[in-house]
Amino acid sequence: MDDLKRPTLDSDFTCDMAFNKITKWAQKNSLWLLAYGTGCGAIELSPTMTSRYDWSRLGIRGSATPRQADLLLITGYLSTKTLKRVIRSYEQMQDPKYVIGFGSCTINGGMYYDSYNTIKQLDLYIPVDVYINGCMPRPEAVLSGLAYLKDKIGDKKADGWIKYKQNFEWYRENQKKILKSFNGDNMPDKYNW
Amino acid sequence: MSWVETVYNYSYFVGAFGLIMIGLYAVMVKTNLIKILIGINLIDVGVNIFLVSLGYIKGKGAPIFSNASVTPANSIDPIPQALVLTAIVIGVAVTALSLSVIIKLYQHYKTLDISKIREMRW
Amino acid sequence: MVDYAILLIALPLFAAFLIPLVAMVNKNWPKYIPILVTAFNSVLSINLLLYLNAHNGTPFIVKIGGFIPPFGINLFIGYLAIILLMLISFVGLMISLYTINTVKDAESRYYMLFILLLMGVTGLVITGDLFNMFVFLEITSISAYSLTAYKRDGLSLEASMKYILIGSLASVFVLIGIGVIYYSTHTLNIADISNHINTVPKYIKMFSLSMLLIGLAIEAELFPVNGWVPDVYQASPTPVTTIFSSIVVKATIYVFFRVLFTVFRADLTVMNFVMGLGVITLLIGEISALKQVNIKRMLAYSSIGQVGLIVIAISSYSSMGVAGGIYQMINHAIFKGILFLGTAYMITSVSGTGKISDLKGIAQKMPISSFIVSFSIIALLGVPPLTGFWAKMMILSSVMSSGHQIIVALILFATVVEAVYYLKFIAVIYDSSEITNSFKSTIKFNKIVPIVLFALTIILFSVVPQFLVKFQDVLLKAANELTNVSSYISIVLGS
Amino acid sequence: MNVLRTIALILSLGFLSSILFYKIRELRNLSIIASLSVALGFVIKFFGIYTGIKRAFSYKDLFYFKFDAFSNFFVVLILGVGLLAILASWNYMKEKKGETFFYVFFMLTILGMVGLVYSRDMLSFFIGWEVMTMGSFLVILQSNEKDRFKFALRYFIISLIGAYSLLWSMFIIYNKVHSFKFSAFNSSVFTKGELTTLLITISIGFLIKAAIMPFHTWASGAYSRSPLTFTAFFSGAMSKMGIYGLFIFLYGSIGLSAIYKTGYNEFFQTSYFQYTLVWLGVITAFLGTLRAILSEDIRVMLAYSSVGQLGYMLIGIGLGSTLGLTATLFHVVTHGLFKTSLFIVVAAIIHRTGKTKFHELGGLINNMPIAFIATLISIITLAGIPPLGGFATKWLLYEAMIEKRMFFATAITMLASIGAFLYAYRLIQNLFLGQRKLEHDDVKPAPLTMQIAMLIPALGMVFLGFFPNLLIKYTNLFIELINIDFFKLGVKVTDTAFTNSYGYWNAFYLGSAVVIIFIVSTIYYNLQRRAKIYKIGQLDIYTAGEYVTRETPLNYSFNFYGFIFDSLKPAIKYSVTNFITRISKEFIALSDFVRRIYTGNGQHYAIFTMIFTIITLIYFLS
Amino acid sequence: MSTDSMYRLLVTIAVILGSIIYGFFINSLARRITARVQNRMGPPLKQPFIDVIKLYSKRTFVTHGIMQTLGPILMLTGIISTLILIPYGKGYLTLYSSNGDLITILYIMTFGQLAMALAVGQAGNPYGTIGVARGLTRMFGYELPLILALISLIALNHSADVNVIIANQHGGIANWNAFRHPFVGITALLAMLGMMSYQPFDNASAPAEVASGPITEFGGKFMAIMMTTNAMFVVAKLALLVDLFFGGASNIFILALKIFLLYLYPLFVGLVFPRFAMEDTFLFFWKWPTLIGFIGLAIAIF
Repeated sequence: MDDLKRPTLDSDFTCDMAFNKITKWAQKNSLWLLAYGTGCGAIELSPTMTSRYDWSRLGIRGSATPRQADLLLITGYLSTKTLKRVIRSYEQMQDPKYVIGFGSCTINGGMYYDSYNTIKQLDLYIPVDVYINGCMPRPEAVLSGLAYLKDKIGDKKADGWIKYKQNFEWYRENQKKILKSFNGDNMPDKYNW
Repeated sequence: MSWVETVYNYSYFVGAFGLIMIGLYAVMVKTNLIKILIGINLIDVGVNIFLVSLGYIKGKGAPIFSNASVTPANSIDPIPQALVLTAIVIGVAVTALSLSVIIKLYQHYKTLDISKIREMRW
Repeated sequence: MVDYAILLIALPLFAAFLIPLVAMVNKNWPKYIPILVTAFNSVLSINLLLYLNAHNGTPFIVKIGGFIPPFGINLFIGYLAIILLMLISFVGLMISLYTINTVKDAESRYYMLFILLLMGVTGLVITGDLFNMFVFLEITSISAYSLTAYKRDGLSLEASMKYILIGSLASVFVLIGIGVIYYSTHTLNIADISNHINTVPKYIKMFSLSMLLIGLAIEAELFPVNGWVPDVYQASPTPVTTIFSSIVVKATIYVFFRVLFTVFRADLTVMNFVMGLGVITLLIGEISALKQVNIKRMLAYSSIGQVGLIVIAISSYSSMGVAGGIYQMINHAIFKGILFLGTAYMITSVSGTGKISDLKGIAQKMPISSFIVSFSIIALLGVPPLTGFWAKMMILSSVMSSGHQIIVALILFATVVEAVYYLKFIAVIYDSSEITNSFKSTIKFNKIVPIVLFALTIILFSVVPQFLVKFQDVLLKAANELTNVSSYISIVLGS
Repeated sequence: MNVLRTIALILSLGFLSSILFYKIRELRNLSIIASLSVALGFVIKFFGIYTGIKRAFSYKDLFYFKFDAFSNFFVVLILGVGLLAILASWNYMKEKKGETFFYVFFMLTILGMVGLVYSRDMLSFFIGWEVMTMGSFLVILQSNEKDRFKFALRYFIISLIGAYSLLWSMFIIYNKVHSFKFSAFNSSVFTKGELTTLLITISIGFLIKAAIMPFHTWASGAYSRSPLTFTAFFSGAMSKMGIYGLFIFLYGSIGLSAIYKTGYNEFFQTSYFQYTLVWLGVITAFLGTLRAILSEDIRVMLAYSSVGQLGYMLIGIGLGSTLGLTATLFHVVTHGLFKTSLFIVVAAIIHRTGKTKFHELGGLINNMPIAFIATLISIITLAGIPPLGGFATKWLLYEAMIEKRMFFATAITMLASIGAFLYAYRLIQNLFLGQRKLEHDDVKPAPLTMQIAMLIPALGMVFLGFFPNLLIKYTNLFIELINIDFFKLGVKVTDTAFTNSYGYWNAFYLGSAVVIIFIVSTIYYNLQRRAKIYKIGQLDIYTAGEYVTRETPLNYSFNFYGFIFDSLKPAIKYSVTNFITRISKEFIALSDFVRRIYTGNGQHYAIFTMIFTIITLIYFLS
Repeated sequence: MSTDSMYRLLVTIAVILGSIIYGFFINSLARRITARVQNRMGPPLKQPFIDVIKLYSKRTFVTHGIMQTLGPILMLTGIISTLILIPYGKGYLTLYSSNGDLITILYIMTFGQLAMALAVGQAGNPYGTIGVARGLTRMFGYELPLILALISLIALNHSADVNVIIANQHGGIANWNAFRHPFVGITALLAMLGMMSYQPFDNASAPAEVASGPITEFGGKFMAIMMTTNAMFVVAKLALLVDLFFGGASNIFILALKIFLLYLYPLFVGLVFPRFAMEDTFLFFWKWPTLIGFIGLAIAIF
């Protein structure tokens, strides 16, 4: 845990201010989230997108494929089996990408702290930008989490994707520890591409 | 009365065609090969009689010129008789040949029934 | 004068009866006598051709025994007779070459009958006397009966029996016909008969015509009466079948039309009847050949079809049509020669039972003969540059000009049917899967040489256009001889 | 020097060299290519020039040959496509069994066709026709496909029927006019009934060769079972002989006037005969395209697409107006180009991979880039998309049909051309794009000669797309020889703009506009500099998080347009081919019945003779 | 370059940019309307612009090969060349429509679609290919009624030139083509449903079935180009339909209004109908619309 390097401002990130301001504004207001309900919290997403809470007001829209998505929601506990799919989808997403973890299960395993097949601490395997607590947060909580993420993007703090790229070996090693048959399921060692 | 007269005049022709008809009946109906062969011979004989009777003129003798009394005027036409000679020879040859074939057929097919001997058909 | 023409008949006769003596001296000498005889005949006929050209193409007659024509037997030799003579002797030479070691235990009797058959056919072609024609017909038939039965196995005996049964009926009809004609015109010389034929009362003339027509139709393999043809062709040894289909049929068709045109001065009603017969023979022959399994039987049916075509051509009664018919006769003789000899050679080498399926993929082992066989098939179908096409063009244009458009359509339809089963045959030969039964490749030169020579004649006829055009007016002269009755009479009775 | 004689000499030299040098492959191929290209150069040099050279050649007033723009148009097509096909088959046939025969029979077919096209009398026309059919039949026979005999036989029999219906019509003419010369024909001598039978038999003969709908059953078998480089020639040039024949017999020697004079009552001044031709063409175009969309084997699909394209040409001829004929000629050239290049591409693929089905191939774009480019240009022309030449034919054809007020036919033809776009896309998608199979990784690109043979037509198509008016110059040369005086040329061609009463279209302008816009959009595309472009592997695709390997089947290519098949299933089962197979079965049964007459019993034969005697006696004595 | 052609070029560029903006505007309006129908607020009007800028600002772009990069560019080319052939009003607004008649427009539309299809093919994603196959089958379906409608228009106006067709519709609403020839109008409207690839017939890019269909593999910059071209294509198609059936427009604003009103029609149909299965889509277009089309054509001819 200790040799985790602080995310330094990678060269991609520095760009001339004027243009940066507009892209920041655009990235903030149009978040396309990968329609991939990993855990029990996915049920909360439907009320947030339908008429009462309607996240499309905030410019958020679901997207079918990781290629078009910016945001990956880990809703609730994450079993090791789903971790394989999550890693693949996360690595297939294009670069300024963010991850939100729902509920306590992503923080410390939650009520499944001692179960053999769930991930105790999500942060070891993929970088998480925002945590939303609540054993499955209500739509209001989800919206507030999303708003918080938008502010983080606004002032350039949501840099999980840079941390992942710079400490890639570390993450990969953790993943290999938990996923015994890594190459057995022919998961590529290097970054997905 | 006239047709009786014609029959009398051409009695030989009627006889010859009668023989031919009988021969044809045998060939058409009988299934036994030997009987068919006999039918063919009957037809041959009928034709030969018809040929000979062609040259016959009523009341004239055979054209043998050795004795003086015979002149070409009062003798019948000898040429059909010459034709009949060859026809008879041919008839004999064909009958002999077909008999030998029939014997061989019998040895091979063990039957003389013509409707049984049809290995090659369609 | 050209009295040596009688040698054409005399020498084969003499050689035929010499063979038993020669056999006593040395057992395997008789094999070479047919070759000598046919070679002599072809030289003689070429000589006659030169003589004829020297006399600018007018036919001549040969008086036998010095009797002036209406009384004695005379031979009538013109372009048509010479074409048929050369055909007989050339194809006869090829077949006798082929038979040297085909019929294994061939006693001398086989060669004697072989020469008798050839002599009978030669006589048929050149005789000018009606009864003499009957005698030659009988000689051919009797030697044909015995040659068919030569193999002495079940099939050949059965075929020979059927042939004898129908053949004797045929001779009966011919004999009655000749008798009635003699009774009404008191003469047997063809030219003399046709001179007096108008005096004969209509019923008797018609009766004798129908009698002769039926008798000769049996010999000329026209439809209702050619039941014996497929069996005889299938069962008799191959050289004999080739003689039947290439030579004997041509001579009998010639006799059939000589009797109709010259003796009875046939008018249009007779010709239409004969054309109808020809069309039916063509259709039945081609259609029933479609489903045959045995090669020789298939070729037999195809020969019946071709006979039908020749009969249609000649009975179209225009000079182009008759010339086309004669040209088709020559073509058909050559093509059937190749086909029969070629396929027999293949079957013997595969020692198969004569089924088409036995020859599957034979082209890989016997490329030359299978190439020549397929070349002759393509020529037979009438693919343009080759001879079959020109003959068919002549026939079709004459039949069309005589107004029978439907018959032209039927002929074309029959050719398509012919193309179907012949190309299926080629497909079997060139099948790429390897041969099923055992194959011993015995290159026998005496088998390949005749086929190659036949193939060369096809190429000769098709590729050399000058030769074709000069050849065309020879054909037209021959056609004229057949149809022009008055010139026939003037030549025979005039001198 | 007589132009015709020299061309005949050159070509027969080529033919002889294909026989004599059969042992040395290079020498033989080079000599054939040399003879074809020299002959082609000759024809192009004297294309329109009529002065100063002896052009006619006749032999024994039986065969007449003439050298003029009318036949040169098609000879250039034949020799050009033939040259490309032989160039492509240099490698394609290299180690195949029966290679020597292939070249001999190929040259035989070319000789037959050139003779056929230059002939001015029916006899030599028919001889050329038969030699062509026989040559192509032998080529199919010697290819080493599995079941080639069945299809070669079906092809030969049906084209034989066509040839004989031609022969029959020739005799009808010969009977009345007593000469085989084309020019000797005048339609006044014939009765109305005869003229109708004449028209029917002639059009049957040529429609069979052009594989139009009711007679197309041989097309898919013959095209797919013969060696593919020969099929390029087969469908590129040989099927046009049917169209050429219709030109000569309907508009050349017999002349359009004949159809008019027969007093057919017209419907909007087009006679019923022309209506049947047009509607035959439309149905063939539509059903041919439909069959192409639903077929699974590449060669069969291309075969049915040729059948469809020939339908378009027939429509042009059926219209009879000058614009219609120009459209047909234009389509003859464009179809010759793109079909040759497509067949050579498919030949290259089969040569390299050995597979002929769509679902066995995929992702060959990296292995065969040039083949991909050639296919791309060909399918754009096939579908008639504007920047390239294909659109010119479509536009001319529709204008011609609208000008003749055949609106229903135009609608269905347009639908057929959209269908062409469907199977064109499937061709390029299933062969070049999508996932590449494991065993195709080391597939080498197409051999050099084949690549050249693909690219030349591709360049031709692009050139035609921008400057179609050059080809119009040659088609006008062609049409003025047919001297249809009462139909003015429908379309006014000013440099590259086509305008007529109904519409207009400017080829060069549109092409240049597309190019400019292309440049602009590339600039727009490169606006954003800072992103890093990753070129990722084939397997890195969205598969809902699953890890896939090379073995997992990821190509959607089997039953590509399954939807159309399911929805049209009730209508599809009535196809002409099983109708024809049923007829042939009945015929075989008939032959089985007929041969039963020979019962094998001697007595029956004797009874037959007796019946025959009775019949003859009744006939003669009555 | 004479001044006249310079003006025409400037106007063309203006129209192209205008069509992008107006396309996005209509798109966002549509999303708001669908939202309001579903009793929710819906995204802000400027959402499409935000999306495009965000897509453009992506850091990494993933491509499977030359064809995938070339595809969007060619698609842009195809759409723009369709755009310039359609008249948007009088004078310079007719852009370059003097160089291609109705048949040319009909055929050049497929150029863009072919380019996109090739790019999807190169991407190698089975979902993409299935989407393209469905799109092409649907196109094969709706082309028949569309062609029948266009051909009957050509028959009625004796010319395939769009400007001439517009000219023939001057005067009141009564002699707009949609109302003067009702059958032709109905066929065109039914065929339009297929063209717009909206709800009842959006089975090409059905989100649940084939994971957004053809554009599955397209992210970042390619997605941006896809959206702009989509917007332009919607405007172009609607403009063409307005010109042909609803009397064209003298000035640009009336055209914009007519386009928007016409755009509402498939939108509302989309909101009401669920998605058709593929076979039903294909047969739907070949049953009733074709029948009415044939009747319209028959009336047009006789």
